[in-house]
Amino acid sequence: MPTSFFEWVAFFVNKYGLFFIQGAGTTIFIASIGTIAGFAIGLAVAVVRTIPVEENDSLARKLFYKFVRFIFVAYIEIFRGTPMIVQAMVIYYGSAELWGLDMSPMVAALFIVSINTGAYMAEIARGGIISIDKGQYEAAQSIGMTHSQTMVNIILPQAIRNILPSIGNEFVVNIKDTSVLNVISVTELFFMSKSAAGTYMRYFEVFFITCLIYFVLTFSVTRLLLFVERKLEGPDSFVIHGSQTVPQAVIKGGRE
Amino acid sequence: MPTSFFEWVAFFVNKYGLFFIQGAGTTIFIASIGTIAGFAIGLAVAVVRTIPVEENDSLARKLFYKFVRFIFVAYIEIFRGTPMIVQAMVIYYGSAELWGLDMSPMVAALFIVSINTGAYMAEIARGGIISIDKGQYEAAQSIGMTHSQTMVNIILPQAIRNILPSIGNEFVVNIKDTSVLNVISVTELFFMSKSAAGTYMRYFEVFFITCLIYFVLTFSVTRLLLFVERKLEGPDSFVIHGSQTVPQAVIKGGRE
Amino acid sequence: SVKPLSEDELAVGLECNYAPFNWTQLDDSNGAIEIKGGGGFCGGYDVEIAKKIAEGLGRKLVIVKIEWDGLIPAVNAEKIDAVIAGMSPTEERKISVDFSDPYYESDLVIVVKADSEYAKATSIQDFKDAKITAQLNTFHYTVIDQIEGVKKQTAMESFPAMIVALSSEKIDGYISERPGAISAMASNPEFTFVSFEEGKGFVASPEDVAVAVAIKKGNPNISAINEILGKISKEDRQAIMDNAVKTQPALGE
Amino acid sequence: MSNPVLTVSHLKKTFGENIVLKDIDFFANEKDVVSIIGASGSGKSTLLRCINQLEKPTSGDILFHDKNIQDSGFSLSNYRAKVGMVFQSFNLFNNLSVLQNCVVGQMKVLGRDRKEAEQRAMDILSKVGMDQYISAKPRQISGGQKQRVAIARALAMDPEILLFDEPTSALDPEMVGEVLNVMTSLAKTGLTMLVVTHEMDFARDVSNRIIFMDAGVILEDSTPEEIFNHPKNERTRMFLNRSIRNT
Amino acid sequence: MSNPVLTVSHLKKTFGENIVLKDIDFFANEKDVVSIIGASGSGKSTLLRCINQLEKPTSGDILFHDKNIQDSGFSLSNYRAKVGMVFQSFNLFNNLSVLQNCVVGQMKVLGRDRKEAEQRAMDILSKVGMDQYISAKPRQISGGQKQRVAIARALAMDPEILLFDEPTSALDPEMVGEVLNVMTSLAKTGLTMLVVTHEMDFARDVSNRIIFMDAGVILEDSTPEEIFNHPKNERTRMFLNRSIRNT
Ligand SMILES: Nc1ncnc2c1ncn2[C@@H]1O[C@H](COP(=O)(O)OP(=O)(O)OP(=O)(O)O)[C@@H](O)[C@H]1O
Ligand SMILES: Nc1ncnc2c1ncn2[C@@H]1O[C@H](COP(=O)(O)OP(=O)(O)OP(=O)(O)O)[C@@H](O)[C@H]1O
Ligand SMILES: [Mg+2]
Ligand SMILES: [Mg+2]
Repeated sequence: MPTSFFEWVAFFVNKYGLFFIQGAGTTIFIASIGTIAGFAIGLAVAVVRTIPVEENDSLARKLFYKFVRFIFVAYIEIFRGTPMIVQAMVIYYGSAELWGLDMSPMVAALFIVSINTGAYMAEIARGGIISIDKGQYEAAQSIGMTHSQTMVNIILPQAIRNILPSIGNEFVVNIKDTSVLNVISVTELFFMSKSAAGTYMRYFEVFFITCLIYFVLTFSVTRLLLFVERKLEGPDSFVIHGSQTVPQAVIKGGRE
Repeated sequence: MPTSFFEWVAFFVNKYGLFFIQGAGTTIFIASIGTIAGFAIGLAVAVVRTIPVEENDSLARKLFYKFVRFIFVAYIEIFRGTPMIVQAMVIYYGSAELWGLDMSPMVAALFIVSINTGAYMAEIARGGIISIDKGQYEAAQSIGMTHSQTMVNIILPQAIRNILPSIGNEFVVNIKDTSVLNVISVTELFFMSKSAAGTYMRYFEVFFITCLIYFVLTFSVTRLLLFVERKLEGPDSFVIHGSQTVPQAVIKGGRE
Repeated sequence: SVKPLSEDELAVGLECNYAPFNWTQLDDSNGAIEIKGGGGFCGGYDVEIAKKIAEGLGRKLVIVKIEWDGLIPAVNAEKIDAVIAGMSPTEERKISVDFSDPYYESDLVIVVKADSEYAKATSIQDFKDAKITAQLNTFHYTVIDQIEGVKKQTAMESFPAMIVALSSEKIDGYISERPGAISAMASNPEFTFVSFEEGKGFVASPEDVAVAVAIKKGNPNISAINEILGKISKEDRQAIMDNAVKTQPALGE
Repeated sequence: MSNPVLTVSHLKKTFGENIVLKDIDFFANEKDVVSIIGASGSGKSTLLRCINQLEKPTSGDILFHDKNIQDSGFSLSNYRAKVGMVFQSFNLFNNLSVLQNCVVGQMKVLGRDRKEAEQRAMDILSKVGMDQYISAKPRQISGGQKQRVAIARALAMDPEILLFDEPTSALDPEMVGEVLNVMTSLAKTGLTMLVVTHEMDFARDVSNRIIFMDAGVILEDSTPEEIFNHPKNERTRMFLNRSIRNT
Repeated sequence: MSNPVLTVSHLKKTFGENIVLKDIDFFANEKDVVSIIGASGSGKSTLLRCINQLEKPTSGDILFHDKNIQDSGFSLSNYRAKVGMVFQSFNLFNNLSVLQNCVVGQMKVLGRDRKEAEQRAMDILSKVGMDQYISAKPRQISGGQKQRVAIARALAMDPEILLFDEPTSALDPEMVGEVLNVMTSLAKTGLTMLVVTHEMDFARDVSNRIIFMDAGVILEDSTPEEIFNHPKNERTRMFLNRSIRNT
């Protein structure tokens, strides 16, 4: 049996290495799909929630929007406000017990993580939208764009850049939150570690490995998002087209 | 013994009501302190990280800032990148085992939640800062404000409003994340529920109550933050002072 | 280097949610002890044993409520003196902590729904094709392999989780020790459990079915604890367990 | 040609208790070029914003070809596509290049295909001298360049009416000349224009009507000759006197 | 009074490969009022931004009272407190009221106490006719009102030099007159001013020197009479001709 910390680490890597990698695979799969789907849900919810209701809209329309907004607020509050472990159990076991629905754990997991992330993303996206100068919205309206056209073409592209750091947070949280899914028997990284740790009652060594894997996962994700952030900021220079003073010139402009 | 779902619920409320409230108290206490302290840490980190390094700064100064930024990035990546349960165990048990530090569980809990939240908040705050028009920063610089004066007086007041929805997310997450602190023997709401559930082997009924409490907590927090958001947006009207055309008039202006 | 634990107190760590070994209740009835830092009183078989050990060592018993995964780190960090939490002294665990002699031995049963076909089973082999699981990090999970052709499910975090899985019929049964099964039945009348005669049940090494006190490696109190445990006869133990099963909150009132 | 393109009647706009527009009545016929002049804060921008429904009027009606634009059946999107607006603060789309700024509305709102839209955008951008900068982002161009792109963006939509809020404020005098030429030639094509301006020369030489606003009311609405030579109102006289002294 | 307050030598600024300022040399003496004129995009704003170090020059020196402001020992904060700037896009602090916009710098940078700072701010705000609006937020005031607040904010710092980027572009002619009066009287108190402007009358009547910029270079730097009557350069002549024709 190993005696020192690092001997233990080596021991676990040897014995459980494959499982760790398998678990990490599941984790990153669920987290990625969940974050992307949640992001889409969040944007959609935020876009709908920001539809302006005008005074001269018909009563039916007003009531309809009121209702839709209420539904969305309820969705956000309920899915943010309750622990994911409970959501997982209610959706997975509850649906089986009540309607005899036989979801596979993985499908349930993807569904739960997406819908849960969506609730957080909806608020993040709202923050992003209110951070954009009102003039941008007005200018788009003034050329006749509808609310959704304005959002998709003008507001969201700018908002997304501002909220990327928060989206990174969500992704990282998802990588770690998948751990509660073992309650519906999804076997991801944290569950693997717990099995290994619990069997030998060596928490620090196993979690050292787990943390390293988590860290590598989240770090890569962060760097990736930082890269996206730079991309969204756009290039530093532009090309001057067919300048008349300097014919054929391809001059670049830059920014600080 | 109760037989139906709601009888069970009533039974648990009667029997464990006080403990649920006690647990909820601990939860909201840790989450509040943790969020506020984490918010302060996050703002501070983001402010320092955005200090511009000028080309004509001395080499020592440049290196120093490079170093500080590295430290902060490492802090963010490590504390976001590893599970809080592991952080809790390492900080509480590890510090006792290695340096004989005898923290009380509550002190450790507050420390861990704050420092962990700080890592997320740092990114959220960064998103808030980049969402503010560069002209605001330049205008403050142009009247001679230092970086920190600019941040404190001009940029952050505007950024904070934009990131309030994300801060709400963090608060809500903290309310739920305190549950991992059971591992260092902090008895909060979730652990209380587990005891009740484990003692009677009833899961759904107990967690139904827990969810309700969580929901009430997070819902109140959300509403509170929404109120703050409205406050930060400022009043809709302003007072016209000593108008010459309408002497003594106190006229209000509004906005859409 | 660690600040020595108080010589007057015996700090014992457990979860207080694993009836009938340990549970949480509201008052000190039936000999329950107040949990350190508030949160109710902890009673159960483990607590009765802990009381006897504390008494024998001449110390005051302090109950510290800690999540399962924190128990061993806590004893190693000397935040507590001992773990008395229905923990089995497996070979693997012995690498990290020392265990006392066992203070209880039980047999393994399978909890099923009362109206299921498996309720009439007599041998573990009758569970062919059944979806069976057990708690994570217990030997219960490993013995499932002894059933031929079983559909072994992923291990689960906690007993309540398994109970939910069982009542929604995502699983057909889960492995438990007899006392736990009694508790589960008490509050879930639609459940029953199947026990097995000699030779038809699970084969398990004695240390797996036993539970023992865990203490930090090299702790000299081990012999004193063993001596105290040795004085509790098999009959006494059964009496204490019977009492615990009877007085646990799920059966109370 | 008998009915006005745009009719504003009894328009009132208050922010809180601050009455910014008091009781505005006016109309614009086809091919009208109406200059709106008046002191800073007199409500000129607010009036344009009300016409384009970016502010909801507190009361009063706005008719476009005799249809009330505030009726619930009225399609604001179609209306706005026909009523262009150049903002005092430009409000270029920050995420789009100069060319895309002028293309996106044509494609999304008018349904033009990319090629057609880019062709039209290029035409107009070269008219305002910005064809070299088509790939620049708004933050990379100067104030005057932004203003020209803002004008081009509005023109690219081929609107029926154009609302200009100080379209030449950031331009150098040379450029002012060119932009005014563009506007004058637009006027000839039948475009109706409402132009908030501080350029008294433009008001006098290009527009066929001038509206003088003061503190939320229209004090005069008349031909340039009339206003410059025989202002009815004392306040108008004062304003013009000082304006002419300074210009 | 022998040495210039501000000296710019061999200043060059490129964005990527786009050379915006080529080789700028000029100085400003105490009490100088220098107008900077030139076409849109010629680099006027960029020059002011370099002087205030909001853009780092690619090369070249800027001396303030003979001290190089780009030296590592030089305190930019002190320098900027002495060099006021009015931006083309105003950049009022959106989170502060009109009064606070003019107070915050005085308190934080100059260390004045609130009472003194508010007194000073009120003085200046009433000079530009904005004393009624002190509790309004920037989003609640009109373009011209914003511009006046921006000017007041800069003046409240009691700077030695003021850099104005089109300080009257959003003002009505009446207001232009008043703001120019304020500036003229400031000039008399010994304030040095660099004013980017499209108001040829201001350039001619108020300033004692005019700099004409074109495509990143200074084509002329001379007295108003000289430039308006005997422009050395063909380009200058063209620009002024067209300007005067249009104004
Ligand atoms: N951040 C930037 N990135 C790239 N190019 C820029 C940037 N800022 C300015 N430029 C370019 O530099 C040139 C000069 O800009 P500047 O703002 O100095 O012009 P200006 O003389 O102030 O014009 P205007 O009178 O229109 O305000 C412009 O062609 C512009 O495209
Ligand atoms: N959103 C708002 N909230 C409160 N008051 C406002 C708002 N917008 C405008 N006002 C007030 O309404 C008045 C008229 O503003 P408006 O922008 O229409 O003036 P303007 O005639 O365009 O002036 P300028 O020539 O300076 O642009 C101003 O006094 C302003 O303070
Ligand atoms: Mg205006
Ligand atoms: Mg400029």
